Amino acid sequence: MIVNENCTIVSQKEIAGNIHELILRGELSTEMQEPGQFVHVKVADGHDPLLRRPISIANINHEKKEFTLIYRLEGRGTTLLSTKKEYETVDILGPLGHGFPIEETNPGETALLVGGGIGVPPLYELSQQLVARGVKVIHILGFQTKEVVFYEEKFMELGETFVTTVDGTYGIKGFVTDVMKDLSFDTIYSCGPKAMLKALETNYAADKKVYLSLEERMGCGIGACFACVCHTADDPTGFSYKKVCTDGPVFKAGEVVL
Amino acid sequence: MIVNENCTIVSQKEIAGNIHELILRGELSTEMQEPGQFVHVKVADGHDPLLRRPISIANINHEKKEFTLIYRLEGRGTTLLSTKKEYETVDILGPLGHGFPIEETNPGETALLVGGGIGVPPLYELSQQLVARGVKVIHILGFQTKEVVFYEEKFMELGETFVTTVDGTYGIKGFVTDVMKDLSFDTIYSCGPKAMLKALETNYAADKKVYLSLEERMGCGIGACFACVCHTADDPTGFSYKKVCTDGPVFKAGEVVL
Amino acid sequence: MSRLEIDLPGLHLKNPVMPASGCFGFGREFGNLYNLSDLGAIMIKATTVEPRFGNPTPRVAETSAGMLNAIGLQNPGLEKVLNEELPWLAQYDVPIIANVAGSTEEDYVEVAKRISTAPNVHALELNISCPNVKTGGIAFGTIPEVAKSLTKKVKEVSEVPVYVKLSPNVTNIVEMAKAVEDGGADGLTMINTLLGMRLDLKSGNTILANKTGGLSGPAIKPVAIRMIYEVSQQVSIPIIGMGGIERAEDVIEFFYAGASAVAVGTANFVDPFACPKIIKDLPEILEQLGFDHISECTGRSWK
Amino acid sequence: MSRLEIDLPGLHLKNPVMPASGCFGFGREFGNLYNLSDLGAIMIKATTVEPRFGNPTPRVAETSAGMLNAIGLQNPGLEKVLNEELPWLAQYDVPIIANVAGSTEEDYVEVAKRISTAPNVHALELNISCPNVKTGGIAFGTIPEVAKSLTKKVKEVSEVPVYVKLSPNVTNIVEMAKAVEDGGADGLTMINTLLGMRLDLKSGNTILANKTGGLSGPAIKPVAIRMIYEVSQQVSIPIIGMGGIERAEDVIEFFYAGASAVAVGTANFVDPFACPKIIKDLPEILEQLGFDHISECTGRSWK
Ligand SMILES: Cc1cc2nc3c(=O)[nH]c(=O)nc-3n(C[C@H](O)[C@H](O)[C@H](O)COP(=O)(O)OP(=O)(O)OC[C@H]3O[C@@H](n4cnc5c(N)ncnc54)[C@H](O)[C@@H]3O)c2cc1C
Ligand SMILES: Cc1cc2nc3c(=O)[nH]c(=O)nc-3n(C[C@H](O)[C@H](O)[C@H](O)COP(=O)(O)OP(=O)(O)OC[C@H]3O[C@@H](n4cnc5c(N)ncnc54)[C@H](O)[C@@H]3O)c2cc1C
Ligand SMILES: Cc1cc2nc3c(=O)[nH]c(=O)nc-3n(C[C@H](O)[C@H](O)[C@H](O)COP(=O)(O)O)c2cc1C
Ligand SMILES: Cc1cc2nc3c(=O)[nH]c(=O)nc-3n(C[C@H](O)[C@H](O)[C@H](O)COP(=O)(O)O)c2cc1C
Ligand code: FES
Ligand code: FES
Repeated sequence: MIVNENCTIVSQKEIAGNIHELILRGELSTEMQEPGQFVHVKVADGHDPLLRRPISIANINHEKKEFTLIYRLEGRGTTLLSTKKEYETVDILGPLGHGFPIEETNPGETALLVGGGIGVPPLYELSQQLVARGVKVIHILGFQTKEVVFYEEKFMELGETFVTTVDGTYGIKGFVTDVMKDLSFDTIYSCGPKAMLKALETNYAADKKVYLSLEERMGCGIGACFACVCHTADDPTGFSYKKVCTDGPVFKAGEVVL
Repeated sequence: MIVNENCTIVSQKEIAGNIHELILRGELSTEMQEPGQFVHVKVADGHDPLLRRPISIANINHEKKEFTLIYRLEGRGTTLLSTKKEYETVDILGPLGHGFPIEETNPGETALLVGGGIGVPPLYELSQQLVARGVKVIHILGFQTKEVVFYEEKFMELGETFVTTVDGTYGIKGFVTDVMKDLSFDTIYSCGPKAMLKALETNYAADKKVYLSLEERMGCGIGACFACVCHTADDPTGFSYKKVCTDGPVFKAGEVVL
Repeated sequence: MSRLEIDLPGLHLKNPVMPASGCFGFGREFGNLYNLSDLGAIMIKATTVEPRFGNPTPRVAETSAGMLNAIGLQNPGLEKVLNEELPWLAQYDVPIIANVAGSTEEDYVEVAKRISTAPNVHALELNISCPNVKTGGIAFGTIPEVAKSLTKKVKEVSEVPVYVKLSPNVTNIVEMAKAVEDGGADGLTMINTLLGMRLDLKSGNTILANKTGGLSGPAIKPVAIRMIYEVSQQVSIPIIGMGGIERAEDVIEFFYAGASAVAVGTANFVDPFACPKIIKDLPEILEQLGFDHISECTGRSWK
Repeated sequence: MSRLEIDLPGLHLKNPVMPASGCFGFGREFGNLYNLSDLGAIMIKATTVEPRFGNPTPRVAETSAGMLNAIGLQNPGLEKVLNEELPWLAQYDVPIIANVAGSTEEDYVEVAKRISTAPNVHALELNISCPNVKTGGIAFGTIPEVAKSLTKKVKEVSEVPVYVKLSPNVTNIVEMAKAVEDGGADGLTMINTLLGMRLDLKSGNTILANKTGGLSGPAIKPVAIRMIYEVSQQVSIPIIGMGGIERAEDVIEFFYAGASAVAVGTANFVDPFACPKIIKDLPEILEQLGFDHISECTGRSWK
């Protein structure tokens, strides 16, 4: 169920260059199940800014009724959000959308989790749920540069973890796709820049089950405004469509036109 | 000189029903001289609300570089301002306008200070400056009801003080003008609702020097937009005008059309 | 009778608050959040004869106190709306106002004729003001003669009263309003969005793939109030007002300007519970302001 | 040459940023705050033949991310502007653009003829778009033929280039722009304010004594950008853009849309140092975006 709640800030800190980790407490955490779902955040009361901001759920702690958002300071919305402090509240609508299907990887199989930049956060909750299911996980986390790398150790605790940076200042120099060639796995789950998702689809969708989390500018976040639609792959110029906010943000590669 | 500065909140508290006292520290306090001047307050960064809010200077503490604003929660602007806490800053433009001429009362003479509701605050700085000059002050402070009475003791420390409430729940029941009949004084300084100012002008301007502080909706607060003009009394339908923000807010009774 | 009950041509409303067309889909998403029978009415998304995918994405962009949209009238087409969406909505005790769009007069007439026969469609809203489609749409909304003729044709075939939705992107809104009144409109809905644009600092391109989009939200409220104020004094048909409504206080302001009911658009995205909250708050505000019934507020600014 | 220097008809600008007419008086107040010679130019308050008191107060009202004003062209009249205001401004090294207003063609012609002879007036801005005066003003700004004829007449008498200030309250802004270009305008300035209104919840009355007012500020920026985008592709005279500019980034957006210089209005009230701040920030933003000169930004969205 979708709930609207003022959640309390448990902690907020900068964990990498301009990347903030925000832990919130709220009853709506009890509704969060699928990894890869997102929440819609009203960063300030009133009209500035007016619209909510979609942010993925990076971690769910049902015991403490807490959940984690990890976001990059992009524009006014995320910058304002970053100024909020412990004990203040944040207006959250969620959980929204459909996440990654963990049931598509069987216990004992290997899942490859490929994250690019600010697409990394939802993979953390996903990885935990896969591990809990008995799935072996391998992570490839791609960043621009050393300064913006985050959560490497946390992912390492869950499984093998490769970090790449575009400029080679940390980990392996290059793109996530460069690392993949030498690995064996059964499924791919990915979130990140569209170019990365397209490369995964082109190279792997034929043989593997590949699940991709998309981004699109949103109005409502709940399926009512038709802002976030994409064409389905079987009818790429026709009338059939999927909504990123409710049918996604996670789609099977080949389901929609990237 | 008019300065724009982010002033630091020294303290903020509710001193009567929906009436807040806000003490700010800033270099621009060194520019504050005349009692009855005001500052223009940007209560929040960004566009909500967009315009500044004019608030009178209620007290100046040159030693500590502090000044006091006393304001009533009216709409969005003042309500937002009231949520700001110690150590936060407030964007202040000021000091603005021309205040009460203390030199119009000679040492040894008696000044009557008549305040109505949220017109009371600037009289506090005025009273202190008059007393420092050796002027005897009498205060008549009119409020709607007991709940919103403030600063009575502070005024009592400076001179005789009458408090009236419209509903009689505190002090003398009635209007400030009812009290005035029995008092003798040389000058009147007043700030409050237009009806009160008009009554003072009608009844006393012929015999006494009467100074009135006006309110008008403002754009710029510095004399550039022509939002706050009023007709001069000698040309009530013509082209001559005064600007409340720069020529006022204090005018001699009979100078402008109320 | 409740403080909020209102009768308008074709519409008996429990309260004068309804979601605006295009901001509520066909109700399914909000149906998961609250009981749609609590609403005064529902203005469903624009329906065209054929299904439409609409414009490429990005389709929305934020602006100061507003947003731009260029959805482009995406909808599943008349058949599906008649066979799936309206029957689904029939489970609720709420009148439907069907937003009718098209590229030609014939399109409008066909949609109007058929959709007006649906049992829960109690009125039509002729969308002659959509800024986001290249043909039709806005042309019908900016030339009085064209608007009048279209209204007439639709009136001839419609089984239910016809409201015409006016575009604010005109020099003379009163002239447009009078033209559609002459054409036989039973009511007006106003305003649709203002035509706007945003550019991306880095690329220099428009943020919306469609380049221009319709500006909605609190930013446009003063324009809406002004237009309703002007029009309501010059026509004798009722107005359903919209443009930036978020709170019960805004509803009163629209009534004062001359509206007889209101629609809430963009606010549904900011707070999906906006409509029921407004409906809940209205009686108390009316009480405070001393009104026995909300209809007393209509036109108070000029009466 | 500096990154910001711009030449426009009649104007050699150190930088393309100037305060908008009516938002800066005749400069005296801001002259106390900073050196007016730092500005690209100054658009002084509308001048009419006779002095005008303007409308009754309240004359301003706040709206979401904007404000309404109904000043009503208050000004000391042509004589005083010529004999007191312009000579005072002559102490600064800054070109003046004189905003010319009136109720009849003759009024405009008279003001234009005389004010264009002042040595520091380098261009006129024909204000055919003021929404706050009952006669003249807006009529000149909404009928293409009327606007064209006025432009022609003013061009005949003016000693300096003539810019025409367009009203956004029209169905077809391109048509208006082309009409004044045909009339001989040397440039356009756009946009003036959108016509709007606010009502008081308690009294039900309009907040502005004049009832309607002009909407300015960030709220109208998307409308301004859209109109400049449309017009700049259809005329060959330069555009000075305005409407909601607050920051250097906004200036770039206006240039991308098609402007060759910009004016800052409402932002001067929010931050009296807005213009010098923008001028200071521009070079760095141009650097970041990779432009050698700001003129490279003009029309980038459609070029
Ligand atoms: C399903 C989903 C999940 C996301 N999860 C995360 C996350 O976990 N961490 C994170 O840092 N970012 C995430 N994003 C991107 C995030 O929504 C944007 O960075 C954010 O909205 C920017 O807001 P702003 O006000 O700071 O930037 P501005 O550029 O000022 O925003 C202006 C407008 O554009 C929209 N916008 C800008 N960038 C994006 C974008 N990439 N996607 C969608 N809308 C955008 C904003 O929502 C706003 O309406 C996610 C986006 C989606 C769609
Ligand atoms: C010279 C001067 C001195 C003032 N001194 C004080 C003071 O010391 N203490 C105090 O409590 N109030 C004072 N006021 C009134 C104060 O400015 C308003 O109460 C305040 O602006 C309301 O803002 P808001 O956002 O809370 O209300 P809203 O009603 O939401 O404001 C909407 C708009 O109307 C304007 N506005 C509303 N009421 C007034 C008003 N009475 N005068 C001018 N503009 C108004 C606001 O500035 C804003 O632009 C003074 C006004 C003036 C002109
Ligand atoms: C995303 C979106 C889609 C819209 N779609 C339609 C539509 O299909 N038909 C229509 O008549 N109006 C449509 N509108 C306009 C709204 O119904 C309404 O007139 C406008 O948004 C002003 O109201 P608001 O400020 O409350 O949003 C749409 C508006 C938005 C924001
Ligand atoms: C208080 C005020 C007074 C104005 N007076 C004039 C005027 O005298 N002449 C004119 O052409 N425009 C006038 N304008 C319009 C501005 O010059 C400008 O076109 C408009 O405000 C949009 O810019 P902005 O959003 O930056 O304010 C005025 C605007 C305001 C807010
Ligand atoms: S964001 Fe509104 S439908 Fe997806
Ligand atoms: S508020 Fe602008 S002139 Fe007084």
